[in-house]
Amino acid sequence: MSGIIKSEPFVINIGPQHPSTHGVFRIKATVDGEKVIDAEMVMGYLHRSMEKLAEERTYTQNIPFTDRTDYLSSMSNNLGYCLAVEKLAGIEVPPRGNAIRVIMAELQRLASHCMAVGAFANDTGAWQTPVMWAFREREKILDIFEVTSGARLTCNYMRIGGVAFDLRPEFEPMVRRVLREFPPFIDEMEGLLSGNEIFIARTRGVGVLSPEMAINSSLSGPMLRGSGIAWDIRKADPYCGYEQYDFDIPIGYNGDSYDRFIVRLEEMRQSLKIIQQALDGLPGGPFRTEVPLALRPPKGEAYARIESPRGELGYYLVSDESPAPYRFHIRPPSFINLSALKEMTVGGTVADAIVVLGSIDIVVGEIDR
Amino acid sequence: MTRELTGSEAAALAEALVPGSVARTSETACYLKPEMLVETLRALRDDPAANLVHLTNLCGVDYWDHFEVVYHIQSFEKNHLACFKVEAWGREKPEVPSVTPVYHGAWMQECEAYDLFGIRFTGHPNLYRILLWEGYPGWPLRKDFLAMPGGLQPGLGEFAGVARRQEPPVKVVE
Amino acid sequence: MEGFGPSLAFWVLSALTLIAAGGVMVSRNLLHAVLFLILTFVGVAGFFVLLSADFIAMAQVIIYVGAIAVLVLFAILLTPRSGRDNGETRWALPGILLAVCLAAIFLFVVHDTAWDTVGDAPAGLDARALGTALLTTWVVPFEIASVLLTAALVGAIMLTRSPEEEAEDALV
Amino acid sequence: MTPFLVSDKWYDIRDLGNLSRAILEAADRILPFGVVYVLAAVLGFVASFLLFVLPSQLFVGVYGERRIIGRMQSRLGPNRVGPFGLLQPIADAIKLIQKEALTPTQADRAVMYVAPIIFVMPAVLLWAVIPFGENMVIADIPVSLLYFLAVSSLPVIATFMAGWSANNKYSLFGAMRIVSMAISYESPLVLALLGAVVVTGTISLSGMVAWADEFNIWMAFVQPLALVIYFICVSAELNRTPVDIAEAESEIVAGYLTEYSGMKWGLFYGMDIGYALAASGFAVTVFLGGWTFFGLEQWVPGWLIFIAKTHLFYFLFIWTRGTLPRLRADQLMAFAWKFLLPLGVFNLLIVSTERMLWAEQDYAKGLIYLFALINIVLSGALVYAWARFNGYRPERTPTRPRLVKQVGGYIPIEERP
Repeated sequence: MSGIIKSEPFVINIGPQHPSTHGVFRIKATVDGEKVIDAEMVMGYLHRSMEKLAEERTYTQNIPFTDRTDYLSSMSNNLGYCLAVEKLAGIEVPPRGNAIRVIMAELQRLASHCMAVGAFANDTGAWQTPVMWAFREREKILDIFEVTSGARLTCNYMRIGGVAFDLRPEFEPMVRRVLREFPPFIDEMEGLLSGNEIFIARTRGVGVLSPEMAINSSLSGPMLRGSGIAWDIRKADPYCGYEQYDFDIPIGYNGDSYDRFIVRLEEMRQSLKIIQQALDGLPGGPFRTEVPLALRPPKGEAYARIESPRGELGYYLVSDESPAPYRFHIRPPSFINLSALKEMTVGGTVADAIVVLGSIDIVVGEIDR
Repeated sequence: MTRELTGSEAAALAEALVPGSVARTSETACYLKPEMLVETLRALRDDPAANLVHLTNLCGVDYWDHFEVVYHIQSFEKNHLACFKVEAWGREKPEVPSVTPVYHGAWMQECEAYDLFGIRFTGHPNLYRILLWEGYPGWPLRKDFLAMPGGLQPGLGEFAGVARRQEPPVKVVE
Repeated sequence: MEGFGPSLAFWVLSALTLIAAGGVMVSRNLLHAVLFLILTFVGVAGFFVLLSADFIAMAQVIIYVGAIAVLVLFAILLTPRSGRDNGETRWALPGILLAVCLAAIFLFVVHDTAWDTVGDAPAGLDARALGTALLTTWVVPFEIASVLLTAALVGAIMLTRSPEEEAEDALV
Repeated sequence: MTPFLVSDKWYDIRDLGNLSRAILEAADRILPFGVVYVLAAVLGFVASFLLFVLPSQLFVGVYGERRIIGRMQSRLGPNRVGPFGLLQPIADAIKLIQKEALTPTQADRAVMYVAPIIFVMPAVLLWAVIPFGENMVIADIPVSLLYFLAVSSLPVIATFMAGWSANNKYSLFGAMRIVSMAISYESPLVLALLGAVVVTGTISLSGMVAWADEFNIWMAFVQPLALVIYFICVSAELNRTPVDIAEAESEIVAGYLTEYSGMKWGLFYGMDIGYALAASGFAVTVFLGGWTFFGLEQWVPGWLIFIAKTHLFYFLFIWTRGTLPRLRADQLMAFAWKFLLPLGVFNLLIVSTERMLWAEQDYAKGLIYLFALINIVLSGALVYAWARFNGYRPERTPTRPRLVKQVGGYIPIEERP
């Protein structure tokens, strides 16, 4: 038909205000009929210049900023920043602090993947049901965060040298409840979506990313693992004592949206495994090394990274012996995961572009910072 | 555990593949010559021993008299991470060759560095201000952007027991 | 056609159909013309109902409104030239000539026909009788009607072709 | 032939048709000729609006659907306004009426204003031919099945007008999708219904109910495939969720509704539910025996049975909406042309053959049960065989990802289990 019927390409703005951009993000798509022939990203609607602001505040004062970058996984962001400062200043964290950090980071991964999986199913057109189910489970984790840190979303819980507060007595039963109730939920989601013919038809073969392209585009996290590359910073460059825990890295087959989805589901199972081990072997002792309020790390630079739910979250800090970082740079996973968006969307339809965007799992606060 | 290559180790790798590409080394980083940057990185990416395939992080740093562009590149198979740096002198129009032909993932990070530091990446396919709008006055992450007279930093001066930053080594053109 | 209700319905439908038909001619916007055309079709279907020809009326709506008009709308959406207005073309003069000829024929027919009032609808209109009628007595008109749909489809595609493509085809 | 009235008593409450008939006949004696038809039409319109459109749209659609979907999504649904939130639809309506109905500057104002009106009319008109009890049909015309098809093709025009006139690209996408969908799904829909027509030998909906009553079997058993095709096609035409590509909210925001607000939007929203209910009523009449229930209608008013069946069928729409993701536009078109249409043709072929055999046996009552059995088996076999023929194979790839212990580079896909 395409040879006979001629249509004019026109530009359609997916975003900034669009139900599927999960924030203020815009794809300027040139479409020919329903087919996307060019896609250009427009971002920066949420730019707050955090990197500049951080240069004016002390190292401890900067921790709340990191909450606000990736607001769906504030614990991980806190952790990455604190690790960078500890690496810069050479601070050791006590074992209890490390174990608490691991539990928190993995709980955060569960919460974030709940959101990612639910919102992705919503983008494929499942009318709100998966996202509501995912929210129901996420609530339980947010309750744990509230009990522990006093906040649900922007926790501000990690500190340089450990964590802010010790665990409360309610904490362990709540986590045990999550450990008990999560596996049935994951199985349920898997049964609801992974085997659903329509879901497979919508996601399989959509937004295929070859392993070469995935590596060359600097992708990380589930995007990279979906393409069949075994890479996880928790295994490759263990921090906070991840080397003591036994877990597997799930990797996909051919790097389409479906693979990224099942990788996220499996990562939730592995996270539960890690939480179980960390909770069983939770050491006693202090939870924080005392550090001066106006910390002055020695001159130098440090790049520390963690495996955040969206991929490699790196913090590059340069110190000039003043109490504020000389340079504070975030390597945001969702920003860099977008660099292959054009390659993935061009050639598909508009509906496919939405599915691809959902499978990247962007958080606009992190893209724009 | 990822092995973080020291500056001299990274320099040895680079020097073995492209002789004369290293300008100097520091403890953590290897400074490459800008004119040989793309060639060196391509060689490092394709060489099985170096195998630096994944450009993890790219960012700019303002050191008052010069800019540095920092590249953190890692290998999946060897599990090591190397830090390369390139210096760009001059505040008016700092220029660094773009590594987009080697690492496709660099294009957005280079756009960001251009947007916030004003470092021009020559050879970039589409260098535009990715976060701010076209025509935004100035480059926000430069140290002299909205600086107070006398090098006073807003905010920090009011923090108890904190000394002011040192005077900039280069006189800032207001 | 007796009694107050049917008379009223006839005049209302006449006005509607004529105004809509006029709208097809005078509206400059191609899409408005099609929408007026749909209204005309619906009005004509109303006439069939008044004549107790329920089946024809329903067929009129299904085929003309449900299929042909939708096809034309589809073609308009796909055509790059849908923005053009429905203004003067070089076909205006032949069109007027054709219309005058057609009007003359119609007037002739109207004048010569003995206008009997139509009786009630055939009592037992069931599917079997209809099918038998369509596939034995009226098989030729029935097939011609299906050709009409094909013609509409082809016409819809032709509408979307650009002049360059037409020139390419002419060379072949 | 069934008797004209269930009983001669106009106050027999089993059948509302008696009452209205008595009123109209009394009026016919007083009023001049013809006026009673106008009166009947007005009464029918008002009655069907009050009886079906208003309560269905407000309570079954807005309240019931939201409560049931809320249940499916493990939340409560509306429960604040009035007892159990029952007054929520009224609160919504008041809110929508108060809202400003915006019209974009560059929009085609006239078409944009007319579109919701054109959308509402057929939703009410559809109820004219559906029998919701013995003799309880507003217009018992002999071609009521065709009437239903004709009237239900009108909302496509209205939604197209809405999408095109708004001068919004998302709306234009919605308009384009709905027009292509109407072209694609009309043919399998008509083919499926043709099967029912061939078996019953009538194109009157009352005749179909009478047939089901006479042979004590539902058309759904005689032609399960036709019911499935009808359900899929009508979901597509009505933009229900698994196939709601014309107003896909996650892709093209709300399609043709993007620029509508206030009560103009409310009309579209409410009438969407009205159409779904009308389609359910039609399906019940054609496929599920209408107001009969194997003799139960002797004891219970027929319209009660009909309403119960309609709402149970409507539950299917709610269910699919609450559970399934959406198909892509091209997949949907391919499904219609490559799958549903050939299946409809096969189904028609089988049904016609059976009808011929049946006619030779002088329409023996027992034979239809045999045909029903054969058709149920054949339908499954046909769907399976045609899917195989089209190259469809169920997914064999494991839905679990591979698990590795060690990091490293790319791990090639070995033999899949």
